[in-house]
Amino acid sequence: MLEQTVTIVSNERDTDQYFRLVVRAPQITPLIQPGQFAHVRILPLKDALLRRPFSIFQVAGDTFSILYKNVGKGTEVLSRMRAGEELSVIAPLGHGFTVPAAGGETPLLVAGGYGMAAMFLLAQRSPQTGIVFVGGRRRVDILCEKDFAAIGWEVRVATEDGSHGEKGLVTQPLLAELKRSAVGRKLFACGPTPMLEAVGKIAEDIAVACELSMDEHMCCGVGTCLTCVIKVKAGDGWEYQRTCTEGPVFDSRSIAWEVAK
Amino acid sequence: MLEQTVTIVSNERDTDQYFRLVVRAPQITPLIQPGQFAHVRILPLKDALLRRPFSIFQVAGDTFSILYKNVGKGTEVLSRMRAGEELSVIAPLGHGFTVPAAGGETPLLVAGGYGMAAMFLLAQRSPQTGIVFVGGRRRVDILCEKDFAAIGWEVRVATEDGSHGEKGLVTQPLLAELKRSAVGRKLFACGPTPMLEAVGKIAEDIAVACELSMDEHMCCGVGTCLTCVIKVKAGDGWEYQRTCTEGPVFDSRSIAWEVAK
Amino acid sequence: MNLSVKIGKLTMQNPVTVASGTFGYGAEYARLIDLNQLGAVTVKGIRLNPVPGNPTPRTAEVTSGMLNAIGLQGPGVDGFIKKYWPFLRELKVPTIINIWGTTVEEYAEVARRFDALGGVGALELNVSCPNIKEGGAQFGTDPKLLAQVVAACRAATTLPLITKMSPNVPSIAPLAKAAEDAGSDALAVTNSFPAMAIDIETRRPKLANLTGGLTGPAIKPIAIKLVWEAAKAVKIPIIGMGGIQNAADAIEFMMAGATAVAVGTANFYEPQTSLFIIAGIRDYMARKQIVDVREVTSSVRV
Amino acid sequence: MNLSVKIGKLTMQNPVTVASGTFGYGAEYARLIDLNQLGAVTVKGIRLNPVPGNPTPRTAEVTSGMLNAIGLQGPGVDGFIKKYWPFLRELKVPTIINIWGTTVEEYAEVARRFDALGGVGALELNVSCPNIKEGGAQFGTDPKLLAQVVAACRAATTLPLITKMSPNVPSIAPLAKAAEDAGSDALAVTNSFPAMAIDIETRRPKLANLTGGLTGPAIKPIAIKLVWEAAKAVKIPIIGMGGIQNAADAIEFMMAGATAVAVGTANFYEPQTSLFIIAGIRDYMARKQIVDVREVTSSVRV
Ligand SMILES: Cc1cc2nc3c(=O)[nH]c(=O)nc-3n(C[C@H](O)[C@H](O)[C@H](O)COP(=O)(O)OP(=O)(O)OC[C@H]3O[C@@H](n4cnc5c(N)ncnc54)[C@H](O)[C@@H]3O)c2cc1C
Ligand SMILES: Cc1cc2nc3c(=O)[nH]c(=O)nc-3n(C[C@H](O)[C@H](O)[C@H](O)COP(=O)(O)OP(=O)(O)OC[C@H]3O[C@@H](n4cnc5c(N)ncnc54)[C@H](O)[C@@H]3O)c2cc1C
Ligand SMILES: Cc1cc2nc3c(=O)[nH]c(=O)nc-3n(C[C@H](O)[C@H](O)[C@H](O)COP(=O)(O)O)c2cc1C
Ligand SMILES: Cc1cc2nc3c(=O)[nH]c(=O)nc-3n(C[C@H](O)[C@H](O)[C@H](O)COP(=O)(O)O)c2cc1C
Ligand code: FES
Ligand code: FES
Repeated sequence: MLEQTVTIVSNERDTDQYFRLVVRAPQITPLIQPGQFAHVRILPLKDALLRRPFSIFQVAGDTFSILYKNVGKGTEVLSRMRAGEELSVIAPLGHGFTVPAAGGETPLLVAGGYGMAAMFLLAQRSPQTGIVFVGGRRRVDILCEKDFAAIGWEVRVATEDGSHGEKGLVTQPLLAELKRSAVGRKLFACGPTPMLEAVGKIAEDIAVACELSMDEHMCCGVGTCLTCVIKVKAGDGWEYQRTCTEGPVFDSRSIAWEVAK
Repeated sequence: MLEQTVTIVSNERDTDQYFRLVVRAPQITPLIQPGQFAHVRILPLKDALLRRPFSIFQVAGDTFSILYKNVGKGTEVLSRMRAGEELSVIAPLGHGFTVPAAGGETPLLVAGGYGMAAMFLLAQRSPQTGIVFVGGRRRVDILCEKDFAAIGWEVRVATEDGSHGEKGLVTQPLLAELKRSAVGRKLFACGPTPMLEAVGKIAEDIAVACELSMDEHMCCGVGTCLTCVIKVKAGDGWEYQRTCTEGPVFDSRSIAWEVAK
Repeated sequence: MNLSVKIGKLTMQNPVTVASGTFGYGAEYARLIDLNQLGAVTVKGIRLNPVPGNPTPRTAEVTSGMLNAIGLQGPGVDGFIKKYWPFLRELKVPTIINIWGTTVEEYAEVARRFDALGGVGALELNVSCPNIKEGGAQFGTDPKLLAQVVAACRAATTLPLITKMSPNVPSIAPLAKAAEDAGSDALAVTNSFPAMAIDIETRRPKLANLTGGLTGPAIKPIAIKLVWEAAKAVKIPIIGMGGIQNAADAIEFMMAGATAVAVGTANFYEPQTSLFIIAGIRDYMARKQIVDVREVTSSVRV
Repeated sequence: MNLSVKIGKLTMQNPVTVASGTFGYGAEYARLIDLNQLGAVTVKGIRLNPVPGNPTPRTAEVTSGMLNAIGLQGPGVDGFIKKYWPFLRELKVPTIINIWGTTVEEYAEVARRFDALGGVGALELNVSCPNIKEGGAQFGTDPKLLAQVVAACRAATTLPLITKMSPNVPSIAPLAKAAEDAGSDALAVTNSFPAMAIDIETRRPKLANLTGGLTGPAIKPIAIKLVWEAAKAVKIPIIGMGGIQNAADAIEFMMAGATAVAVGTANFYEPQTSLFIIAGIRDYMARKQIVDVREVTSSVRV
């Protein structure tokens, strides 16, 4: 974990409201593990003080990138920044995914929307290829198909409006695949919380291992403020754990979904 | 008085920390009188809400300019703005100088620092040329010599460090000139308050007419907030009048310097 | 689509007015915006006699806000009626007159004078100006004194009475209740917050008065909470204010419990703010299929 | 150049600490800054037993600030001693432990436990948390209750006691005086301000707890005024806080009356803030030829 002022190498529109931002950060890149995130201070942002967390998408040489969706004040300003401008980042942060061991389980990745960003490094560093199931509302919400294909992964798409791939939720093709064969497979998921809960439920039902990357609002990003807590099973009950520190990736069985409501 | 979003035509360094900013404002330019000001909202300014007042320096076609010194938060951000970017202005504002009548008094202008900016239009629109006395701490604080020369005015310079013109305060050459001849002459001054008081005192001693443009902190710029008041003689005593509305230009005899302390 | 709201017997064509002291006496902004589009015009605080106000500097800019210690400069009742009333009287929208005094009797006397004037929309009792010692702030923090002021004004006029609350109390509920019980038709929540800024180069306070009132977007979350608490405590309508910059801010105040809102500091940097807000409220209602703006009031889901 | 200051018998090598609840238990930031350069480390509030805290969302961003309703999540005294104290004990700089309770007895018991622990720098009594009903806020607004809490802790420990004041009072002077008279060695001014934000799309409050505390640059001018008033009322030192972002802010608090300052919300967006401030205070002193930082305290010229 380092705090650094980094320079934007490029910041380009991917599809629709999604953008890819590349920054040069030679001291940070060697430290990055799949599933970790960067906490970004968007310096030209007016009146809004807090950093914004983004999964680290790709690492290339001394640069890393994020893939973000323009959803609000900060990402709007970010989307208008140009090469050469500066950001402050604290990275890499959080507890990431367990990279599958060589010859171990076959990874099945499940992603919704910008959740794809958190999965790429995991796919890239996994010794064996697997399948990535990706869902979204419309065609434009399906990101990175080419990136995954380029590293030899199979991509299965589901969209709610049926404009691309199977029509419906991403859990459908996932469930179908697991019914075919669950043995020796492990799930890794990142996306909206309802999707994560559905994936966790499937994993439990089918008794397959599963890691979930949780998306909670964050403030400090480093464990001091206790903003980002989720309910995690502990003893007979539950305790709050920090998404930014103990997470964002949790074993799906550890999450106390029942009391979380 | 209009509120408009205007586009920057140019914004260039003059000397040292002084900049000339030109904006296109076709509806505003025809309304401008010498000594009036523009109330500028520097849109990229962070956390700082208020507008900044600047004298209108020059008018050319459908553009007008200001000549400003980088002294703080707002002017710093302003100095980094570029052609094509936008500002919001409310202009023209305030009660300006009385333009001398043809064949009337000969204007003697007295300016300190960016006070020169408030004087140019008056010189340009005056039917007879006169002398402009300009003072500053150092050579770089002496602005617009060429602009006044170009319209046929004589410029007499005084600097406190003697690096340009006479060494000392601007009131010295002014007083010398008035001792030579005060008849048929009228003073117009803009600059730091102590200078204005000194000029007002000279005008009173020598019994010559004098208009002063006062520099007070402003908030609304249009007369609603009562921030910018100065003490003006009224009956046997004084009353507060608004620099942005009854001023910035006041008859020097009306100012209640004694009670102002 | 209905945008009109009632503050006591005063009908406003829409829920947006301006905050006292940030809009002069109306005429100053008439060249920049069409005043007749407002819900009401609220004027700078007036007491019986003329008031010179505080020495300068009277305002200072701070992060996302400003401090002011104008000291309630004003022309007094007669001066106001002579200089400003002829213009205001001709407007199609009502005028809310903000009044104050140093004694209960003075409040009542000012109320009586404006009652006699005729044509006034409502009176707003400023019992919470932080900037002058005798400026009524003590009336705003003590429920008994507050009740006295309100009751005295109530006896002096049939005009709608709006009591402008002080933010500077551990709990606003008892004061809100005291104002309601004493006959106030509405509350205005909130006035500025006592604050201070020091220039570290000169070591001088940035205001000649040493301290002043903080206003602007910085105070909005505190003001929202005060409106919410006041709305739970009383049945009379509330005019919400404190840092409103846009329609979203105005709607947030209404959801918290305000029936109408007032735009203050934002007028100084963007004189058109109140008109933008009226348009923005319409857009929001259209988008959310709300037909009556009164449905927005207190609609926060807790 | 002397930068050291005393808070009761606690010596700080420079006047800059961090605000409770914004710096975890120290260790979290140790990878980003050198903790040993601080004047002291102040930890998150601790009561006798573990506290789960409030449901999420617990924080929300607002203009130039944030709201929080963490609900004082914490490990309790034993948990703290086991998990965090071994790290803190090894630091070269003192630890200030922020404590709270729901009864006078609990405050005293927690104070006793930390007294017995040995090696603690000072105790800060949080009598002003706005985010939990029994969170001590009522102790912070009533001079009699405040005096009881302080006196009970005073009897329980010889450690320096810092009373953390509530901002939510018409006048801070009587409370400051009550804390001083009951044996507090210092005051911390100020805690967060009760506030609220509503999401107008969902109509839900932005915090699960409905309301929370406003902190950050937005509150600075109010905090400066509170420090100034408290400093006039008492002789004991004050730790000033509320929106400090840079050295100029810190110096402004000191001029208003603070002996030391604490950096809070700014840690979240710029973890190095406190170190930048220490460097900036040095620069200011050099530029102004001030040899002892204690000369800055209360140096405002009024
Ligand atoms: C571990 C983690 C990884 C993430 N990775 C990505 C990613 O790879 N790509 C991507 O596009 N987004 C990602 N997000 C979500 C991203 O942080 C938010 O979209 C972003 O903070 C929105 O900021 P804003 O200013 O545009 O929105 P606003 O709504 O204006 O933000 C207001 C506040 O809410 C917070 N906030 C709003 N939405 C979220 C959210 N979904 N999660 C957390 N905080 C939020 C902001 O940080 C800010 O404090 C991730 C979130 C987390 C927690
Ligand atoms: C009628 C009038 C005409 C002016 N004409 C010019 C001009 O032609 N050229 C020029 O360079 N300057 C002029 N000034 C001064 C100019 O307004 C200030 O230099 C400017 O406001 C500083 O803003 P800042 O954000 O850089 O400084 P900051 O110190 O960061 O500003 C903080 C606050 O103080 C106010 N402020 C600071 N200095 C002054 C000042 N001297 N007068 C009024 N308000 C101030 C700012 O407006 C702002 O609200 C004029 C002022 C007035 C009243
Ligand atoms: C410069 C200034 C002058 C004010 N004068 C008055 C006044 O005369 N009477 C009054 O009740 N409130 C006065 N106020 C308070 C405002 O009416 C309003 O309550 C406050 O500014 C909060 O709203 P805002 O944050 O939108 O500005 C004044 C505020 C400012 C900034
Ligand atoms: C997330 C958060 C948690 C806090 N927790 C505590 C706490 O446990 N005890 C306490 O006394 N103050 C707590 N505070 C208040 C701060 O210590 C400080 O008084 C306040 O934040 C004002 O300073 P700032 O504006 O610099 O943040 C907390 C503040 C924040 C933002
Ligand atoms: S975001 Fe602060 S603890 Fe996780
Ligand atoms: S600046 Fe507002 S009245 Fe002059």
